[in-house]
Amino acid sequence: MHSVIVPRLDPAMKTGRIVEWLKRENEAVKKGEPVLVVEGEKTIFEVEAPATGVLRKILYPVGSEIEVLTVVAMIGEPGEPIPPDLGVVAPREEVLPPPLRIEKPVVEVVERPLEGVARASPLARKLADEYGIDLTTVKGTGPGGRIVKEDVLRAVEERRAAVPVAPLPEAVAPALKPPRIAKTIPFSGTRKTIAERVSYSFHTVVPVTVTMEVNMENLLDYYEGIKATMGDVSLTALILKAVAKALESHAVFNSTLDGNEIKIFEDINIALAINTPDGLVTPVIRNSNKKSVVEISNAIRELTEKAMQRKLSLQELLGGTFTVTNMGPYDVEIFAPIINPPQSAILGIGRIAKRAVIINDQIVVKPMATLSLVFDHRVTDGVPAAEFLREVKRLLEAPNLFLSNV
Amino acid sequence: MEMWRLLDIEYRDPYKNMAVDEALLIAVERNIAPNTVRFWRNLNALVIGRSQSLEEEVILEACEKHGTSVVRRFTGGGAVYQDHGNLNWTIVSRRDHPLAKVKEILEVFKVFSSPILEGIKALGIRAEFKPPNSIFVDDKKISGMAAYVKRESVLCHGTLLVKTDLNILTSVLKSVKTKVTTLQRELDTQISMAHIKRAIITGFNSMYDVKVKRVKLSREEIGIIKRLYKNKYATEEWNAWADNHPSSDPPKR
Amino acid sequence: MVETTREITYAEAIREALHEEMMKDPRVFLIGEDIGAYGGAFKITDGFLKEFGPERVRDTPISEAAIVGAAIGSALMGLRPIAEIMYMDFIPICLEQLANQAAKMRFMSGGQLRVPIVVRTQYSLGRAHGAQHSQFLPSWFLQVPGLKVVLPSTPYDAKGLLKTAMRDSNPVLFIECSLLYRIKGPVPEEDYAIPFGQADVKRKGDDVTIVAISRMIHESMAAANALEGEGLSVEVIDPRAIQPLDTETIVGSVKRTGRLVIAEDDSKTGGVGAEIAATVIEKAFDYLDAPIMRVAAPDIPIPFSPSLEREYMPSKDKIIQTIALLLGRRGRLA
Amino acid sequence: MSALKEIGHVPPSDYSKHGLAKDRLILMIKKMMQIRLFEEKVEELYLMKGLITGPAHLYFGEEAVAVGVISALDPDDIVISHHRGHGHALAKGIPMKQVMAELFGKATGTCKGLGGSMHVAISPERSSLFASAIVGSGIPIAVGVGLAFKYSKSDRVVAVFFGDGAVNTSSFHEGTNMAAIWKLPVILVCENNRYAIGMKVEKAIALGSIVERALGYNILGIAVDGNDPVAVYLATKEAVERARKGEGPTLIECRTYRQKGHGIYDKAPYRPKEEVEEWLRRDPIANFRNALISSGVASEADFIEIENQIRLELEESVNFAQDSPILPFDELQKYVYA
Repeated sequence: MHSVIVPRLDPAMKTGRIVEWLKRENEAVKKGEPVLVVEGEKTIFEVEAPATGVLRKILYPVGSEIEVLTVVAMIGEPGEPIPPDLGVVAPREEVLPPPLRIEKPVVEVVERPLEGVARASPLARKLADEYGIDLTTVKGTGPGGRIVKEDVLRAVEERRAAVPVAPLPEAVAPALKPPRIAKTIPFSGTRKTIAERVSYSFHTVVPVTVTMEVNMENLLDYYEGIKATMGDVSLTALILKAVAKALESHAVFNSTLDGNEIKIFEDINIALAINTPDGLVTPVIRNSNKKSVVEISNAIRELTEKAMQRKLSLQELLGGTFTVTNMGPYDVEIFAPIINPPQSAILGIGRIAKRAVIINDQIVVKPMATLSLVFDHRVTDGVPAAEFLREVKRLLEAPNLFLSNV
Repeated sequence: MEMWRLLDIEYRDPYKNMAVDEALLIAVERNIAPNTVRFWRNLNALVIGRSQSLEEEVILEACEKHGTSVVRRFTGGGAVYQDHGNLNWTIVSRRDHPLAKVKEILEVFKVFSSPILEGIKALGIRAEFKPPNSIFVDDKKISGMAAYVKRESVLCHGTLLVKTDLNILTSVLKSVKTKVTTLQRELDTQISMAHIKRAIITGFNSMYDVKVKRVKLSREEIGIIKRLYKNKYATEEWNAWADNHPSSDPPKR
Repeated sequence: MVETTREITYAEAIREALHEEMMKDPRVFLIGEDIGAYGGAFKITDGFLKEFGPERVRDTPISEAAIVGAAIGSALMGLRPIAEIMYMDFIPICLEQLANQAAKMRFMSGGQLRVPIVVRTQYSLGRAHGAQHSQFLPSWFLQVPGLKVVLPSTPYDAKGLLKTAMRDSNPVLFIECSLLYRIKGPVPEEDYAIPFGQADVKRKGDDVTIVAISRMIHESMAAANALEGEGLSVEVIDPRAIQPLDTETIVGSVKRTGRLVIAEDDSKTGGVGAEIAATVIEKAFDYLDAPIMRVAAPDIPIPFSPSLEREYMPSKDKIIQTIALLLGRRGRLA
Repeated sequence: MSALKEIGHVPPSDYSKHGLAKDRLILMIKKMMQIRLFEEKVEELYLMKGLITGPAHLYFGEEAVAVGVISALDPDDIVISHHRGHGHALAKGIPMKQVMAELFGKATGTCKGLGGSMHVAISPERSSLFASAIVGSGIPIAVGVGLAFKYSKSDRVVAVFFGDGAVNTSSFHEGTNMAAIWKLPVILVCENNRYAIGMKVEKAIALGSIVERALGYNILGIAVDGNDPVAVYLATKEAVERARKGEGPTLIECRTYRQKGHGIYDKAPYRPKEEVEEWLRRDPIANFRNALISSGVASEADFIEIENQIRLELEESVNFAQDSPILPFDELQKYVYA
């Protein structure tokens, strides 16, 4: 067995850095053939094999600083045992394998088999992507059955409309009347151009999400308080009340886009998303802003029961002007719910959890929740949305502001 | 009188320029090329040492801004900025040549830079070799060099600041360790590259008693250059390997 | 767009543009075959000789190469020549001067030279002129950077674009369509110019975009009107110049409609439409709701027989069929 | 007026008779030597140093034509050159540095490195208007220049250079005819160097000589010893006078010889050795130098002095060209349109 050592090429040289192994372990080497490259004082030089044989062992990986005259590798016969008394041995992986050479990517055209994969226009694919629609489930009505824009949008609407409905009793049919319109804003001028700009096709909702953190401490205190005095009211009811109040001063979120007009509803009918075995339903609590927390709370309880028993009437399902969905019970923090057409916005409430927050430079732990408002960008913009959320936040953080009369 | 080859070959592509240098060393090592002197320039490049880390040495944003390409050379040492105002010189010799028979390897710098030093002096500048591997004018560096020693041959290449844009130089390098100057500055007159080359070549005659003759690259050499360029110098992973895989082999040629 | 009700023909619009600039700018002169004594093959310059004299209305022998060459030379010396090549079919005879000389002079002189010439020519497709007097060859010049290529489709555009051409400092190939010479349209009395590289949306629409070149604008408008009855709203865009080409307007429109049809009088293979289609795919792929379709002439020389020629020509009906195909509504459209 | 005439070698004794003063003659030989040494340097840079690439058509042996013609023009008279244009450029006074830098493709060249050898003579500020690399195409353009002069009642003239190959192009026929019918101040200078690449002139034209083409356009044709700068000068002078008087174009056939190949790499094996030797004996520069010495205008010493000056200028031009920058690629777009 012969050892390969790093020679001293000049008196000044104390150490050398291994920059490259020219041979791999068990690769044959000839006497005098360069085995490794070492960077010394200012110079780089190759260290030659002292004998012919195979490189049995590499003792130091690339990058190691080696004192001159140190043994860095062993050369011997194939399979010749390596003396155990060798110093620190770098694990093989550190030496091998060599870095992969980066090659120019070869462009290869892959013929997409038509069966299984839907034939769709580029636009349809893009939309399906955005709405999370599985194109294989969509029926194409374009030439040769190609899936086009309309097909995807139809699929989106169908998914929204899928709610279980109890048969409509003849009697209530006439009583069923749509929410009254307070005023209508012509959907034109800048409003319309904004709409056209922000939407690929201004016949579809352009959902935009804004979120805001709320400190629920005061609300929870208040909640405990009224529970003690008037029994079981739901926290959701409190939140719903706050939202209804906020909607009074931010009416544009209580609206619908109808052709070339944005209709602002006078009634504030908040729909509450309730999860049932058959999926999500959104029964409506009419005039939520005019109802007391207790009334709202009772309404919620009643609607929830009906929903679970599939007893909701069409009347209870229609006429919503704004939707609130509370995913807190499912431990969801932040989420972007889908707007419930023809409404223009939906508010998602996340789980109330203790989080470290900074209040006047102090890190304190508070029960926090995140509000997510998803609104139709064709109808309004981010700033009004933020203002609306801030109002909801203000009310929730100071419940006495809106809960004076319970 | 002994004849060496003079190569006055430079490419716009700095990676190709570097490939040529290593190819010369390989060719001389294989004894298929004579001892060679080469002059060349890079348009706008930052040349870093064999095992230097881009992160540590280079301000990449500045490089982007100035369109500076970063090239890893196969010899050691520090990073140098090069534009058309910097003349690179390369000397490759068999080790059995009397000039290359040095007791200590570091002497190659002194020996191989002596013609350059002579040339600079001939232009009327008081310059001196400063161990281990620089030429200085007073306290300012004007030329730095690095070397690669093979079994049969040795290569020494260096820079010579003629009229380099020192602003870019300082902006792309994280640290400029020594004060630098340029021939332009010292002479304070316009000076053509051709003129400087002539001066250095005269230096060869006087110092080595060697004549240089313009000879083209051989077909084998061009083959080596192409291979090195494609497989090594033009590859992302060679130029960035010290950052990518600090403790693994650099790519093989 | 137009603040007058005065209506004149396409030919009169061109004549007016030439006349007004010649009155205004003494450097402007006309050079070409039969533009003087004969009054122009299409009578556009009728009477100019009497009014401006032989120096400014220069009748030439049949020497297309020398006509364009002479125009170039005089332009280099600061004049502003308007050269007329009677039929676009004759352009190949002076192609050397146009493509090798005029278009490249500025570049290969390192910006020392400018070549302010206008080469007016026209194509006579649809007039039973046969294979050598009917060709429309605009796409050739998409491969000649340094040249500007303009093709007006209305009297208003013809006058406004020709004014710009005559004031431009670069060689401009101004391609007229002889079938359009007689069509009338509103043209303001006062001086105006239409900048190059600004497409004109001739008709707004939401469902399909048609980009039409020269004569095909009129076929496309007719098709759009017919389709309106079918409840389809079609947008019609006239690029007006193909070099420089206003891709922004075209791409913007396709992004709204998701569908593009290109209508052109030249042969389909390698035609102007091919270039426009490629550009749209590059810039608006994700907005395409259907393949891009071209309504163009077939890849055969132009037949003489009038009825064969009519079949050869792209038309309103072919556009309608194509759009029907595009929407998978074969047969259900007019 | 359709006519043909011939101007042969002019004996030195007649120089003064033709009003050729010493300094003008010195200037002429200087220009000729400048062109010769320049072309020698270019050849070296191409073949030995490989520093320049791309086609280069050298002017060896034709120096008397460029210099003879241009010294008969006023500085503001226009010259139109072609692909073999180094000589025209230098004769018209474009600085050697710029010409050399253009061959190197540098931003400091006449065309910023966008033209190259075949367009190096483009420098409008020195009335060297254009150089076409398409044989014959300069002629119609010259017609346009003449037309512009007539149009603006200017008495300037334009001289367009072209080779014996060009007289068979449509550009020549269309252009010459147009210049003739409109009597434009155009001087058609045919540099008959006997070869269109490899095509011998006798094989390329049906007439006995190129000058006879003049008859067909009813213009004056002058055949002249193209290796004698004074002969060429006299012919051009006459053509210029006619042009300024509004008598229209003149076709001057300068009978000269391309001492080297068509392009720099062409060894021209297709030419009979005797022919080459014969013409080398008639080398325009050697002969003109002797003429000037014999007529006591200049001495050997003067020529050595002149040559040294030129060699210095050459050295500087090469250094200048080598050190000059190349135009950044992303700037090219701005040279496409005005």
